[in-house]
Amino acid sequence: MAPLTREQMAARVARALPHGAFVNLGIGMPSLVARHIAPAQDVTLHSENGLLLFGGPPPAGMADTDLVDAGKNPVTILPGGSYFDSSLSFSMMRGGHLDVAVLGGFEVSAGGDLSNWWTGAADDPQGVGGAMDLASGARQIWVLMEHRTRDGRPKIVERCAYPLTARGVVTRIFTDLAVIAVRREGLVVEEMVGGWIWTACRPGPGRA
Amino acid sequence: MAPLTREQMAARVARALPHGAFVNLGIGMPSLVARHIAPAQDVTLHSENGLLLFGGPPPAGMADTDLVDAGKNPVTILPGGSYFDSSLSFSMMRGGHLDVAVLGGFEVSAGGDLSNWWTGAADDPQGVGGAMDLASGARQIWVLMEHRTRDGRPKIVERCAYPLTARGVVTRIFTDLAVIAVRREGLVVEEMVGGWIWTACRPGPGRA
Amino acid sequence: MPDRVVDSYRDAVAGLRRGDAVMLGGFGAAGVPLGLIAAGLALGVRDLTVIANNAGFGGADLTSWIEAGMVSRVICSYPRTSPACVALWQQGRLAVEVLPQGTLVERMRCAGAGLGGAVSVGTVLAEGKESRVIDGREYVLELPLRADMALIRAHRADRFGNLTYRMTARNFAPMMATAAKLVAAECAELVEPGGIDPEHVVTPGIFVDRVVMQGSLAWRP
Amino acid sequence: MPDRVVDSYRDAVAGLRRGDAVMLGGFGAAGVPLGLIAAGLALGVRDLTVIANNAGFGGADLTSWIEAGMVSRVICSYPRTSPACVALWQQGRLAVEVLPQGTLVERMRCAGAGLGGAVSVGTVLAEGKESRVIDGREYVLELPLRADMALIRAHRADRFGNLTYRMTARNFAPMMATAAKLVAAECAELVEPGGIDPEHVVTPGIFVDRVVMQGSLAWRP
Repeated sequence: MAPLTREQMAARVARALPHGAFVNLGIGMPSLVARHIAPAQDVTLHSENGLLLFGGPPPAGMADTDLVDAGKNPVTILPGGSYFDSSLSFSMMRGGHLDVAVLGGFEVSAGGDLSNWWTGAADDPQGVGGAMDLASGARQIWVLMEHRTRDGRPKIVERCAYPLTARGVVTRIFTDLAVIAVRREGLVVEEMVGGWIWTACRPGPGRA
Repeated sequence: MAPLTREQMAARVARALPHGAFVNLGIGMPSLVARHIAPAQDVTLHSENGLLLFGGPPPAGMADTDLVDAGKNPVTILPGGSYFDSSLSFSMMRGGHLDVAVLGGFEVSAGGDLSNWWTGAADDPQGVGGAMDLASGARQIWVLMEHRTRDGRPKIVERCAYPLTARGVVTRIFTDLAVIAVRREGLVVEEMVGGWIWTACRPGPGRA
Repeated sequence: MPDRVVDSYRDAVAGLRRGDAVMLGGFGAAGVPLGLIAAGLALGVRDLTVIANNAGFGGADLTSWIEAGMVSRVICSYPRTSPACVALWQQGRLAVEVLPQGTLVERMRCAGAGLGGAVSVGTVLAEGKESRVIDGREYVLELPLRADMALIRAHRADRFGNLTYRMTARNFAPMMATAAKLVAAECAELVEPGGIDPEHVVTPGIFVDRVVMQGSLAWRP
Repeated sequence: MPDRVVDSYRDAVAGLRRGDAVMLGGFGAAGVPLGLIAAGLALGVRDLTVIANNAGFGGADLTSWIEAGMVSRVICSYPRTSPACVALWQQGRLAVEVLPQGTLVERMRCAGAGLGGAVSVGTVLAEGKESRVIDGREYVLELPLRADMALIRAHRADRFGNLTYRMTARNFAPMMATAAKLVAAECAELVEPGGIDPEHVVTPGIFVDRVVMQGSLAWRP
């Protein structure tokens, strides 16, 4: 079977979100998760720029530059939503009030370390935004990423080569090939896409 | 001339408030200052329970238990006033955003130490409220108190005997006999009630 | 969107246990959650640590818990207004810890914001705490102050738990709502989601677990 | 009650000096004070340290100051969106300090609240800062972040300087307003005192020094 598409991956994450959860979706692929969450799941989305309980983009022509998510995309607020300042927003994130943060990843280590904010190259400008606050503060950190880099190397590794976003925080990894839990005893494959075997997607040693 | 009455003392403090100042009036005698502030002074009163720009008590029968000052007295909010939580209120106080706090005092030392929160007696319950936050945070601390205790001992002393509220913070003392500035070089009598001489009201050594 | 509304004060305080730390909103009479306090009184739980600005003024506020022997420790800024609190403390039957009001609220915020502590202005009441000088001024390390339950009074609430407050009844409640494991709010008005302008929400629903409408008197024994 | 309204953007930014630290509100395009930034550009002050969430996106935002050579240092959480910022940094002509967004706002709050610092969750970007373990978790000491001037965009303002914001344009502005010596806010609506419900004020006037109505174009050279 083919690896999951990005939308299929996003849908898989959406299905896994607990009922009633407060969730922050990182920029990039994690933001695709929103459209796959069923209303019956009663999930509340948080955005670090100061927004709780919002939905997808407004109809064409109705976008408002004052109403955006953390990825600067126009969104709509839902009944029961609220606006607040960055201080209270980061209290929600750092204070453990979010149930799940779904983040993109460059690499995840077998011990749950996450790299997703900077390549470490001297001429690559850093850009952290709220990634470290989320990774350190949400109750569960789920990573949504391709299983392998474009040139075929595993992104789940023994040890991250890229600068870390946070240490030992990732609890679940959703890829185009598998769903993997990060447990104290190690990585546990919860699901695999049919036709793929674990030896094909087990952690690599990481970049030299 | 007789010593000033409490109302006269309060009026003297009111007259000294700078134009446009943000001011917190402590409970007790300092709260009497409010009624003597002229509208043209553009003074804004702050109350630590979360209130800015308020006026005196409402007409009889119109008091609202949800609208009180720090002394739990019913007040009225003025146009341009605001409500906020204790956290933001204490940011105003501790962050140096108030120009003047007028506080009562048990004792003030020649170095500007203030005692006004606790007698120190083992069976006397402590009650600090916002006194320490104000004394440490407002830009100027003025103390409004009788010059002497009921049994005639000076309340301006070389060294405070009561537990301190804050060290070296008092900038001016308003009593029934004098207005005294606390300067680096020592106490400076700015005004005296006619007929009184400084030797009668200079600092005492403090309680044994 | 979860529905936070419970049917009775009794349901709102359910789970309060011996030895819990409980935050009670209010400054003076403003914002004291009298219905929730009465429901707690009916539970009769003991050995509580209560965190509040005042220790009550007598009657149906925190004083009622103290008089009923439910409280073993009070953390507050001003205990003197409660005769029962003062008397039991003088008899050595109640521990009272007094904090500057600003320290009290800052420590709540630390707990709610996931901070390890605040480097706060040194006060006489902080003597003995770890201190340091920064930019020539003395500061002390103040640690987070958490609770198992916070009982607060809101004005308008929606089913999602968004809250507004009324006048100076707001005081400590927004910070307490961030600092407790379980937050129960009584409210004077209950509306559907959308009934509070999203610009006017003071405490977003993420911080609130239970909402009970004032007058929900089913708690009475 | 003092009147905070000034007649022009030029008056609102008057006093901005070489070497100042300036906070600029905004997240994305939401809340960026374009009028105040343009007035600052007209002043052409140099060696500024600018504290903002983003380094701009090009055009009339912070990028315009960077392109004009006014900025020697940027403190932000996400500089990558500004090509001018990235290019000058790569050429070694602009210092860029990147902070986690939560650390950035917490340090502003410390400055505004009179704290000596916050004991904040340790992150990779805090390595080298003083750290300590509290309750088994590693924290670092983060110090206050102050500014000489904060330029922010509000929605409704009254003459006293009370502010409300619009939607997610609120973001950093309320904290910046507490952390700068001089705070100038541009607003879309200006009302008399009382024109904002006291329950709905987000930034009380005590924090605001100057208010300018959007469209006050007298700043143009």
